Amino acid sequence: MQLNFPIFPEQASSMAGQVDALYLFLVLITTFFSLLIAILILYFAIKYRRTPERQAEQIHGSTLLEIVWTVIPLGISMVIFVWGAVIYYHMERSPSNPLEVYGVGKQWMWKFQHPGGQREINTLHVPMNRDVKVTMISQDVIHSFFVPAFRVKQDVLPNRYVFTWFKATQPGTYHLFCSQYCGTKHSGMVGQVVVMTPDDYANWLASGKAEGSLASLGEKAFQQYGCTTCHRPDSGARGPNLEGLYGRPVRLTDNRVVLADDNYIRESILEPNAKVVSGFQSIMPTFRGVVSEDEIIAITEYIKHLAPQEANPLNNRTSPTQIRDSEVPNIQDQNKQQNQQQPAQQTPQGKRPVNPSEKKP
Amino acid sequence: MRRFPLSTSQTTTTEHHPALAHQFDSMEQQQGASTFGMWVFLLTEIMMFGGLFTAYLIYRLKYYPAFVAGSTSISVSWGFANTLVLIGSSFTMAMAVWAAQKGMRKAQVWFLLGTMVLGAAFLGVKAKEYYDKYDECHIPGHVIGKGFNTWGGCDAKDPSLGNIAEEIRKRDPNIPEGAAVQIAGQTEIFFSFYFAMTGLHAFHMVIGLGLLAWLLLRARRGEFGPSYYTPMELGGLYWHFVDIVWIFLFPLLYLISRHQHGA
Amino acid sequence: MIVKPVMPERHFLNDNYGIRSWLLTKDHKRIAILYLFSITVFFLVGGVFASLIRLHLLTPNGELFEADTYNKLFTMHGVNMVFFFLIPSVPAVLGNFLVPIMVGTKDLAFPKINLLSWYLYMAGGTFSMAAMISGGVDSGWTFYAPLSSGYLKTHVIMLAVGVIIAGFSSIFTGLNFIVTVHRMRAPGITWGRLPLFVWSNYAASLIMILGTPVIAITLILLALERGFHIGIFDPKLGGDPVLFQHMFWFYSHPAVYIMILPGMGVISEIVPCFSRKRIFGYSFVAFSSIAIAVFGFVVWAHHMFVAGISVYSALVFSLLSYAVAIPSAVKVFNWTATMYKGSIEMSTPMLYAMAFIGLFTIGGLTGLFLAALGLDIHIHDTYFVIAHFHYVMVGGMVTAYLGGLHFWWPKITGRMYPEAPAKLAALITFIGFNLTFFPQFILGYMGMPRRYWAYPPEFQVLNVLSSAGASVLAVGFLLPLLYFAWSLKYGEVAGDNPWQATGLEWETSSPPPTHNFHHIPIVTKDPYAYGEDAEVPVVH
Amino acid sequence: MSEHSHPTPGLYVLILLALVIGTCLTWGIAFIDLGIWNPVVALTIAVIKAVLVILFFMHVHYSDRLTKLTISAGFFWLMIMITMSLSDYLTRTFLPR
Repeated sequence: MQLNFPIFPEQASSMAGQVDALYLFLVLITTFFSLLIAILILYFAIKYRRTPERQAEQIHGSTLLEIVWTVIPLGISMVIFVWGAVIYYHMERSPSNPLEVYGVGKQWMWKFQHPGGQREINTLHVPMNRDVKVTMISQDVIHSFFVPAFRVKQDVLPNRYVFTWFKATQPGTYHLFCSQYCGTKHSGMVGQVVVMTPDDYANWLASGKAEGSLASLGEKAFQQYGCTTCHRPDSGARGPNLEGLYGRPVRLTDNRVVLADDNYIRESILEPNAKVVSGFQSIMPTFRGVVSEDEIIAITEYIKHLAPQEANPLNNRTSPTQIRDSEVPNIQDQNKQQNQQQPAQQTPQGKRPVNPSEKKP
Repeated sequence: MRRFPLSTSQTTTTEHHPALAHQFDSMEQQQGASTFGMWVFLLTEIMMFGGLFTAYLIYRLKYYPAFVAGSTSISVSWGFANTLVLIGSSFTMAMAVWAAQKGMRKAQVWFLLGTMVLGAAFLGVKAKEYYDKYDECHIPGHVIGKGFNTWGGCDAKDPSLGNIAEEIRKRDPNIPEGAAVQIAGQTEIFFSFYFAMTGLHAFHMVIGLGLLAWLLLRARRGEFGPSYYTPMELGGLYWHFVDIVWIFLFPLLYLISRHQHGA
Repeated sequence: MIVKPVMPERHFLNDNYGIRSWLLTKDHKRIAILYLFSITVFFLVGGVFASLIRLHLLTPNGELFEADTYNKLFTMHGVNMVFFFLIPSVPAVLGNFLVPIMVGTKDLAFPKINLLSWYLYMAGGTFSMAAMISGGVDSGWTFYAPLSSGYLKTHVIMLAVGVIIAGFSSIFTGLNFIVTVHRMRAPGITWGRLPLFVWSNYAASLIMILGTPVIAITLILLALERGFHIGIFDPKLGGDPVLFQHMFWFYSHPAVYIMILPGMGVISEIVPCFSRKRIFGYSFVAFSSIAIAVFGFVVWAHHMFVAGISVYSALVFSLLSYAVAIPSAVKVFNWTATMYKGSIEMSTPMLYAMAFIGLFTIGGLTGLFLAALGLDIHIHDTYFVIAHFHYVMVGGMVTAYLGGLHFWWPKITGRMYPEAPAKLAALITFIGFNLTFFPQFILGYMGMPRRYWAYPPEFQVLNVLSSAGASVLAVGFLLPLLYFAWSLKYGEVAGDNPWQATGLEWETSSPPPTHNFHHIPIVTKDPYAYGEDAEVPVVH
Repeated sequence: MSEHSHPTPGLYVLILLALVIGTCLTWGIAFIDLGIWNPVVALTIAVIKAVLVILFFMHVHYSDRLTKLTISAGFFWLMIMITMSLSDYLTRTFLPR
């Protein structure tokens, strides 16, 4: 047992100081009011202790006092609210040009993918003094990404991407916890975040064995699943052109406008008919159970890298492409296997460039 | 030390009705408390169904096309008929309470019987509808029946047996098969709510029938009259509440965007 | 009053004998005693789980239990304490006993339903015990989907059924209180003369009837999803796990006010009595209970700030969360002001009340940390949360329950508890409690997540401190058990009004007769008419 | 306490008629395309029907304020649950960026 135990967590991110300032302010408020009440109670208990001659003085109440001790706490709590909200808003805003890292949580480990293609398990290497945005999703239950030294936490949900960001300020190794109870080995779902100086980080990146950048992995998957068959830049394509798509508003068939972010792209892969781009038919089959979360991340990264090549905004295409019925993939037969765990094969016969055995996630 | 009593005492003399419980001072207090108690209980019922309605609303927003497809696959005629049956039973129930207030023993019995018959008819129709869903393999999950299939039917090849994907394509041939299958797969969540909501409602109906049977026995013995009809009143409140739930369930479950697809 | 008090010849305890007279009783006082026994059992069971948890956490590497066992321990500790102890404790024991007497009636409005609610409670308890014995459940008391609906292999459904049934018990208790307060008040008891204990139980009852059905339906849906694999909350089946959290906390946040409000009511009775003074700002204390009950329903998502809810929604819920802090603060200030210029006697109930005010202040103020968005991100799901709610639940609620039990023990049993050991127990509880839970605030801010079976070694010192405190606390909780049992036989006969308190319950004999009063009382004064013959100055 | 005046069978028949007409209207209108107004109309009719049942079949029209307050509280709390839950779901896509 170590006897010099710490009572305050390390401050290792740009956010830590702000959160700690609010914390210390609240500690001050709490101490003040707790002591005030405690001292008053004890003082009254002693000063007005019962003696044979002591008569209590009956006081009904005082509206003025009631107003005072309603308004003062209200004022203080509004200060706390605004302060907390400002920090929160800052936390929830995506930084402008972050280093993007992807995380997948599963029972009971963290998997991280870097844009350069490096993969890590339960360890995350990041450079210091750079905004790092971690976009995460879970494969099974709800987890939570928690780095106390950075004062960041975000529940990692199984159905959509969430993100958190931080700017580490101190090189070192910090705890990474799963803070949302996720089953038997919840407390084993821990790891570390290694913050490195930019030079060390560059060395680490170079030394890492990567099969290629994340985007190139995504491109591979993109072709492997036959996405290119429809998602082409030419005007006769049956699917929307994906170049320059990321981060832009998209008009849907029902005239809603949505932002093409990670969640939109993921949803369009898994539930293509939920949000169909205006001017297109809903012909794309679902890839649920076919692509893994890791692959979706890679494909998304690839789509992010598709720069716009011509000034042809895909969200206001005027003439809908006509589709002949024969072109529509017939997927019913392949769809018969019910088991949700097993990847169903749903792509048109002969159109997919790979055979099923190759597409191991 | 002196004591300062808060109260002086009073002796009450009230003539005792045989149905007056010991904790009440008068029949009027007893009826007021019982009726109010029933209302407070119905308050909890509102919140209980309310939880389901909230969840329903959120999924309806999320999976609207699937909710349309699922809704279209259930028989609006049966739902409509059942609504009328239930409204009718509410009417006979109200009449039974009225008859009890007036002390008309025979009328009470007949109106109660009518209510029970209509209630049973409602449950019969409900059972038929459930059986149809079972037949068409529309029971969500994999435990009851043959399991829910992604195309929303029993046999992918046979469009006649509740194949929702096929139905979607039949109504709107512009929808490609892939999309239709996907929507059909999502109707599972619609059916989850369909069964949860109508199931909870039907459960309340069964309890209601039990209550009515008990009231019927007491009414036959002539227990209710102008001075005491509280149980009848409470049974009525409960029955009407169950009716009101159905009044909302009917449009929410049976009539989602019917105009797109016709009857 | 030099005459030694004697036990009344006939009272509700000796009116009838035999097991049937207890198990089929419709007397609210006897039902209260049935609850007292069963709740004590659940408290002890929950306490054993707590002790095992603290024992396990002495070492960082999880040496005592398997991770699996540990998860079951904290789940069963939570479920036992929340659903089978905290929620029913004050309302079902003290409330059941006192509400009808305080409003001057013979019984609750629906005695049979009251008995039914005890049977439902026992049935729910049986289910949860059965789940426990047949291997335990490791879902956490929060049952978060999709973990509990699709991944765990334990008897989640059985436990959920237990909780649902216990929920109906609580609904019926609340229903009974509300109807009784509205329709059964004795002549002269206007709303302005209602004791604050009744006000706070009334407010808690509102939450019981409006919130509990929602947890029932939520857990039913969860059980359906688990049992039939239909998709409601599991994203694999098309559901939304965040919706489960919304529906769960819609009840479970207001539920903490079900737990604390009746405790506040107890304090509002004890403080005036032992200060010999009317309560300061009666109407503010009364209405703050209602305000807490109402505002309590619109703050639930502050449990979900990191769960992936919308930023705007989080802002709204954070703002509203402060609205619920204000009435709590008002209560604390009013209790403190009640002591001002009183004639204070430091009897055991008063010691507990003072401990409550202090600990609840800390517990309440640390709630502000958790409602502050930016800060909650860091401390959510850490030991800070654990410490916060144990300050409110144990430091507040259990303390109030024990205080109330001491205060009304002479009324319930007709005999006094021994004062010296009682004071000692109060002191031990206070010290043990703070030693157990204060270190957890620091642990939480350090970043130790809750529900961890093993933890990094630098957290060990604080954990050992906490475990040491837990053993002291256990002694503090066991002592009352011994001397209360002792007092049943050997305690001094209390007499009708041992504390010279005002309030209707002190005007009937101790223990009260089966029908509470020999005549229906007509009330002419307000419930805190201490020193009524003296001049009553009003401070403005 | 509430039976100073009570509805008569005649009134009950009228209510029954109104309810039947409401049901038929709901059914008929469901097949006419009103755009987003379809569910609005259907639910409005449902609310009117429910109010009729509550006021007359359940005698609330003749009851005291407490009963009316109780029912209003029920629907108010239901609205709290629905609107506050939706406050999350409907604003999730407006992320600050």
